Amino acid sequence: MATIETAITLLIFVPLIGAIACLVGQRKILKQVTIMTAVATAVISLILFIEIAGQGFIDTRIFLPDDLGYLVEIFGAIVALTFLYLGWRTRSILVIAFSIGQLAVLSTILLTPGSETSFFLIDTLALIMVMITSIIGSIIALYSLTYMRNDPRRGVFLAVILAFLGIMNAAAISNDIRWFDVFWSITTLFSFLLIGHTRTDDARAAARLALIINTGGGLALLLGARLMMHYHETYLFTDLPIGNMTGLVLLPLAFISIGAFTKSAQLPFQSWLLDAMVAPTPVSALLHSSTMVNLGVFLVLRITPSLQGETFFSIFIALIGGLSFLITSILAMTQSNAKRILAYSTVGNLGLIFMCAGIGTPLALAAAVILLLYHAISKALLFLAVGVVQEGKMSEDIEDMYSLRRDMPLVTLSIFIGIATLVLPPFGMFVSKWLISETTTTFPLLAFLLAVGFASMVVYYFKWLGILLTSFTGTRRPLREDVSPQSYRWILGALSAGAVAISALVGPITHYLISPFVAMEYELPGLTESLSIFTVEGEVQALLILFLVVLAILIISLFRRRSRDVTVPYGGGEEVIFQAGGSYYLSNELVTKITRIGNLIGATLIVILVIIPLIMEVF
Amino acid sequence: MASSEHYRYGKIRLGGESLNNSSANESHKVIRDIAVRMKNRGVRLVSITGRDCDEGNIELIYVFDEDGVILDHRFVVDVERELDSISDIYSGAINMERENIDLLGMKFKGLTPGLLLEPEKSVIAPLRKRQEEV
Amino acid sequence: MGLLDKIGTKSPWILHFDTGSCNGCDLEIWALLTPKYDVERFGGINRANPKQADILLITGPVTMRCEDRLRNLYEQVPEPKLVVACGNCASTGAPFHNCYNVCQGVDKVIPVDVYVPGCAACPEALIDGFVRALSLWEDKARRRESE
Amino acid sequence: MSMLRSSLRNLFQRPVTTAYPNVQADLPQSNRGRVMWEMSKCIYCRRCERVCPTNAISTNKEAKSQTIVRNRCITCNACVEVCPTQTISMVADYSKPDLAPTVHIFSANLPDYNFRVEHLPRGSGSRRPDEVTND
Amino acid sequence: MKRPTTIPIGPQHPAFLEPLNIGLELEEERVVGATLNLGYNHRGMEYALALDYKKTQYLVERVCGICSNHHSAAYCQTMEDIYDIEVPVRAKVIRTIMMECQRITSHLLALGHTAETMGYENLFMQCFRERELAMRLVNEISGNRVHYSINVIGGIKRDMDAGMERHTANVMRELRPLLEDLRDVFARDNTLVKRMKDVGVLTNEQARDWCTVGPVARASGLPQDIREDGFAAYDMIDLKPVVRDEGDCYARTMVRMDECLHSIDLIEECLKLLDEGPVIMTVKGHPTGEGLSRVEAPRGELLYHVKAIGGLQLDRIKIRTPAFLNVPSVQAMLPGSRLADVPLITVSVDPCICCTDR
Amino acid sequence: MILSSIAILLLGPLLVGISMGLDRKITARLQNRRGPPLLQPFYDIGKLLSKQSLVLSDLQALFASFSLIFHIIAFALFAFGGNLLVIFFISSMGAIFLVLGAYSTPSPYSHLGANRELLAMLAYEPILFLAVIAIGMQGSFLVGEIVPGLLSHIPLILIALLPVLVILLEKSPFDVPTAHQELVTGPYVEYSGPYLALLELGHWYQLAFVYGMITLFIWGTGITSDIILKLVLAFILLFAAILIDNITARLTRKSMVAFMLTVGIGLIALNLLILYIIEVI
Ligand code: SF4
Ligand code: SF4
Ligand code: SF4
Ligand code: SF4
Ligand code: SF4
Ligand code: SF4
Ligand code: SF4
Ligand code: SF4
Repeated sequence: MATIETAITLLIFVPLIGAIACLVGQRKILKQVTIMTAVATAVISLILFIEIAGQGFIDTRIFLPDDLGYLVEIFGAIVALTFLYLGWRTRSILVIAFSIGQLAVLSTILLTPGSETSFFLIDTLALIMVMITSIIGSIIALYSLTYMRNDPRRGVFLAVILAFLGIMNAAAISNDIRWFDVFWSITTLFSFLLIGHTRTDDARAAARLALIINTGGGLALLLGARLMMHYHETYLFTDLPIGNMTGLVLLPLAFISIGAFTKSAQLPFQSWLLDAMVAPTPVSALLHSSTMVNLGVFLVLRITPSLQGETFFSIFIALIGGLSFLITSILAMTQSNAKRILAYSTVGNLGLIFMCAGIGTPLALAAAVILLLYHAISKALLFLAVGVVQEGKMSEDIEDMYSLRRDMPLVTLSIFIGIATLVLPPFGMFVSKWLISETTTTFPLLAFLLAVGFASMVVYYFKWLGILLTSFTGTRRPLREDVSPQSYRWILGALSAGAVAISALVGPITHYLISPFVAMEYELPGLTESLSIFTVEGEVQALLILFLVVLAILIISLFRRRSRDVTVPYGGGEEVIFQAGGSYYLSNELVTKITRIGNLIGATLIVILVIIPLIMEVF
Repeated sequence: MASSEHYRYGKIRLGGESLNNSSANESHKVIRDIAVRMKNRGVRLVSITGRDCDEGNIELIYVFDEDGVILDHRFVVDVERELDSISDIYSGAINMERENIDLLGMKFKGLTPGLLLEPEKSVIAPLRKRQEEV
Repeated sequence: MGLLDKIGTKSPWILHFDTGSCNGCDLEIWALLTPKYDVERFGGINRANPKQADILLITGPVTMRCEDRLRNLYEQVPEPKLVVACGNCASTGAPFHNCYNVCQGVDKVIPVDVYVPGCAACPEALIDGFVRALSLWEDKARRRESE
Repeated sequence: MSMLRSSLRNLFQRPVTTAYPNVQADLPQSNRGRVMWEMSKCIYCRRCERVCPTNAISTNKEAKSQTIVRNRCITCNACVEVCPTQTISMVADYSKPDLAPTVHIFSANLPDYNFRVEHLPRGSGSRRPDEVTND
Repeated sequence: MKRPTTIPIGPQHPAFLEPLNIGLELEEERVVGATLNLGYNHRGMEYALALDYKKTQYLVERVCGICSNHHSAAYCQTMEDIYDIEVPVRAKVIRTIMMECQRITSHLLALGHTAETMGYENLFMQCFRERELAMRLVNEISGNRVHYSINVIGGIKRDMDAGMERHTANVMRELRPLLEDLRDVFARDNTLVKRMKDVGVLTNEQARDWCTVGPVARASGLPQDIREDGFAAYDMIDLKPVVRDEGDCYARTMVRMDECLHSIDLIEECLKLLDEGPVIMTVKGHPTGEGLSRVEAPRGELLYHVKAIGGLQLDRIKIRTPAFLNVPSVQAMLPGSRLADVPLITVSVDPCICCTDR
Repeated sequence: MILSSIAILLLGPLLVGISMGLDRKITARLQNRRGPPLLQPFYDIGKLLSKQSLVLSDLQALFASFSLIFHIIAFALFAFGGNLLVIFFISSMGAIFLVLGAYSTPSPYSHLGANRELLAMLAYEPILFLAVIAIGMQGSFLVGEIVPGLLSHIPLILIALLPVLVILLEKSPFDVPTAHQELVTGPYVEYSGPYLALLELGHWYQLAFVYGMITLFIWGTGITSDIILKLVLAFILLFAAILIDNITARLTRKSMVAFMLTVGIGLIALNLLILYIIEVI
């Protein structure tokens, strides 16, 4: 027990200390500090994992002293005041309004303290979040060390990144919504700082938008917290009643969900995340794809058990998620900027998780957690790879990546692995895709959203991959030396290896990590059976392998016996000077139109989400 | 102006304005005016025929068709001279002029050779009468 | 492999390229694709793609501009490949023997296997040429093996 | 929808496809297919040689022969018309493909309408027939 | 950032019978730039044909195998103009019959080809199946399927006998319902109409500007049919030019379809005009003078301009073919169209490169 | 056991090959021609295997093999009663590798073809996916456990599968990716000889899966009647596809996607709605 507590404390404070060191320390020590902090955080999280695994993945609770509650509220107030200041600085009435609202709600929360002792909860979901933050986050921190090497304000940047890791870890284990809210708000602040880091006009505007939407979300979350106290008389997620709620008691959950939607940039709040792509790539990788935005889905996953049995309400959460997935998948096809494509796909994947949470069956929940985990690592990999391309080619546009295979083989391989793990069977994401699809039989309307969404996903990923793999040189010429810095190669290599490894381990991971979480919520055992792939009947596996071996021999012999001769591309007899452009299918006007329609439906759904409890109450 | 006669089967009297006098090389200047006038009248451009008439001169025959009536304008010009193109007046004229560039080695302003002949392989100006053939 | 080569003769895919003909023979080649003559009886389809063609039906005396293009296409065809010069102008350039811009026959540019006479070569002659060319297939394949 | 009707009608109809080469080619009697010489009539006036637009014919008075490159003849019928002695006639047939351009040599030493078959060397298509016979 | 895709279409391409090249620039499968490259089929015939005016009457058919007969007819007309002779009526009528037969074969080819570019393989096959009837007929009349070699200076060299006249009438009777069926399909088939309507519009203004002729011009509302001038036997029969004014691929296709049917009318009329009489008159001496003559080939006005200077060799023979004017007009139609429509638009002007390039 | 398994794995493409031969024969007859022999598709494959290997890039060859392997796995899983969803996803990977292979060459035709192939996938995958979901809703996703009754419950879905078949068989009006007269053969342009054979075989296995899915809709009482009914149903759909091919022109990519995503999905939605209403009543 003690090990776990120590590890957790360290996971929160080591990054924070590292951050302070970065801020106050000399420029020279930046590198050492960052590396040490990052490695330490990663190692501690591994120790934590081993410890918990050793204990058989049972939940751990770390109780906190009661008076800390007030401290947290005050801390929250300070953050809200900061927002107020920032609202004034950025001339944003909305931010000012939201932060004043936050202050008001905070004060009422102060007046109605919770009855029980609050505690940190480390269940497998929290563990997964902590692992993602600590390991992927650390890797990204190391990456930023190289990426930001020429930035004069590198110290601040690294400090914020490191501090963010600590805060994220803290948020992941918070069981008390008041605590959770404070960490949540801090991540909003950090995100504002990091998006605006480059201080260009675009960056400022994007940071301001992010601030507006996220402070609004923060307000919704606080409102939810206050109402939770009002209706359920608790601030603890674990104390929420499980299932069979109806009427106004759902209202706090509605507000909490809205908060989650803003953080995870679901429709109609997605614009901040897309604009945030102007931030340096590590920021996109860390905050806007693999960790911070996960807070939203994490929050909803925390409250889903309470929604059991109340399909009419939770289905709207699923619908918002499904809609976000569909619309962003379609829009991602129309983009040529790689980071924007990834941003859209992030929103879409988070949407899928929301959808699962909304469906709320055990299978769906398992799918959601699998998705959370695998998406984080693959997306981080993709973002980092794009960052390297951006450095090498001075462009993030996929059309500038023709034949990247020749110029940057390793990066191309990383992107290939990233996409493969996101889409191809038998990798991890595929399993969740499969489970999600199966769960939609309970609510076929969602299957329609998925059908088009999945197909679009295939289109935009493989269109891009195809461009990377185009060969200009014929086949015999050696690939060029990869020019990217050594550190990038290590990082991309490690992440790729990690992505493949955990994909291969999808079975055990599901069994040990995800089933317990789902089982805890549902007290259902036999989930693992349906998850073992390819074991429809025992022989199939053997047979397949046999067949593949025969085939492989056949193909190899085919390749061997005849030397392959290289020819020229077909051009009707003319010599081909290859120049291809991408395909984006929809005009800009249509993109705007679809976005607008999506936003409209999303907003309507959200309004309905709030109204439903009221209506239920009336009838 | 050009003399003309109605087209009855197979019988067209050619012999429009033939400006092959001493000021021949200047005469082609009017072609743009003629083309504009024709275009405004809705007259169709039928053909621009070139014919080598020895001594480095080319006879250019602009053939128009006004409601079935053939109008022809003839100019005798020096091969070496760069001529005005009427391809901005009749878009269809561009290939007719380029054809003359290729086959007779003429020059038109703003037009390039290579419509029909393959550079570096084909005979240059094949329709020009060569000394030994005359 | 012998079996596969034998099978090959049952599936000759066509590439038709006009290198400056008068269209007469091209039309007759198209007539081969259509109900009356239907070369698909022999498994022949107009693939129109050198990469996937086995038998090249070339028409025309090869104009200067087509010369390199013809060579380009020929080189894209995987072995074993058969070339049929369809019509008089493709075999000897005859109808255009006084023309200044032609190479006078396909065999000046690429090796030709079968020469189909006629101006225009009538569909029956083209079918004969086609079948004749197929009879050379196994020979060609064997020669390739031994190389 | 009339395409649907005609397609279905086709399905139950006999295909119009000929069975050629398993059956005889179905050529009209009037077909201009191949020029043939009845050499016993020839007076070697060379009119046919001169009139031929593609130089397919070469007349050899000494050898008493008429040589025709099948792959040059465009079956225009001009030689048939110009021949003063009706030596030449057109038959409703067509020249057969071969592995090289085909040359037929009619000679007074052979029975009428009979000919010797020779081939132009490949790649020599543009050469005139008289050059060939000299080989 | 959106870069254009460049793609060379042709010279060898399944959609085209002949070698022409269009350098396309595409954005999103939409054409933003199209350069038409010709010259793949330039043999130099104007030079070769001027060498011997007698041999030319046969060789001139090799300018184009689709409208070979129109070429030899136009050439012979020009020469007759220079000789200043009038050919016998029967020769004129038979020339007209052959020209109209060839128009049917040519238009059916164009129609089939149009269907083929839209992937309508069955319709392509049907067009060619019906075309075989006409091909058989011309083979029976002239002795060759493609190059009839029937026109000579002074008339025609192969007469039709009574049996052949009856046979021709029969074939026409057989052909008419078949073509009417085809017309039905072209006019009404949903997918076809959807593909052709409002695609590749050539406005009346553009049609004039690009000097287009024949069906292309007539589909754009230019009532221009050289047959109205009454060469050959056209002044003796009731000609009704087909004119439409949409200017799109549909209009061009329908003009050809209707002309096919009209050709049957004309042939039937001609058959009635066939009186006994000579079909050829002899000409004496080498020609001297300048002649210009036009015929309406399937693709439009075909113009021959000959300058003869006495002797076998001609001073200049100028062949202004219809495709030479029509083909470049695709440059006006392609920009803004979809890639899928490029073959359709190109084929809808009935490109004939062998006569464009000569 | 292993022998019989291999036999089943070979039987699938064998039947598909014969169906392709039948397709060409019927098409020819609809066009009033004689057409090729029934075994023509096998001759084609044999011929392709015997040709020289010409490639533009090594990846091309690799991806062709991947495509085949994924299609085989998909069909194998199907033949042994696997999970339809998994089979669907794996089968779509086969199609993806075809696209990647096409993209890996510096050829504009190939690239445009690949773009269009992706778009075709965008058009037909949702239908297939929804069909799989709808089948799953009737009981089980496991092929081995699917019970009779699909045809009476979800007949409209069978109809929605018809345009999918049309796309997969590369028939007009939806032969957009391979559009012969536009893109020569689209994504296949740069493939020749043995590699084309690999892709073609992969395509057969893909079709085997789709035909297999179609046969799930009907069940006979005994094994013989079962097989006969299944073959008849597959043939009816094939014949419908051929007929459609022969009475339509090719439409554009936009109309293909629009049609599939409205009419195709609409049919499925309608069917599910009816089922739902019946259930509620
Ligand atoms: S013989 Fe010459 S003109 Fe005729 S099809 Fe062959 S190549 Fe073309
Ligand atoms: S579909 Fe292709 S192969 Fe078949 S006839 Fe048309 S162009 Fe030729
Ligand atoms: S052989 Fe004759 S018909 Fe054939 S393409 Fe050549 S010139 Fe034309
Ligand atoms: S053509 Fe006249 S001159 Fe010459 S050989 Fe014959 S008969 Fe004598
Ligand atoms: S009349 Fe005829 S054969 Fe005699 S020289 Fe003149 S062209 Fe030659
Ligand atoms: S038919 Fe014509 S081409 Fe043939 S040999 Fe006689 S004159 Fe020459
Ligand atoms: S024209 Fe007649 S007679 Fe004179 S050489 Fe020729 S075949 Fe003999
Ligand atoms: S335009 Fe060309 S193809 Fe058409 S009829 Fe005239 S010569 Fe023949």
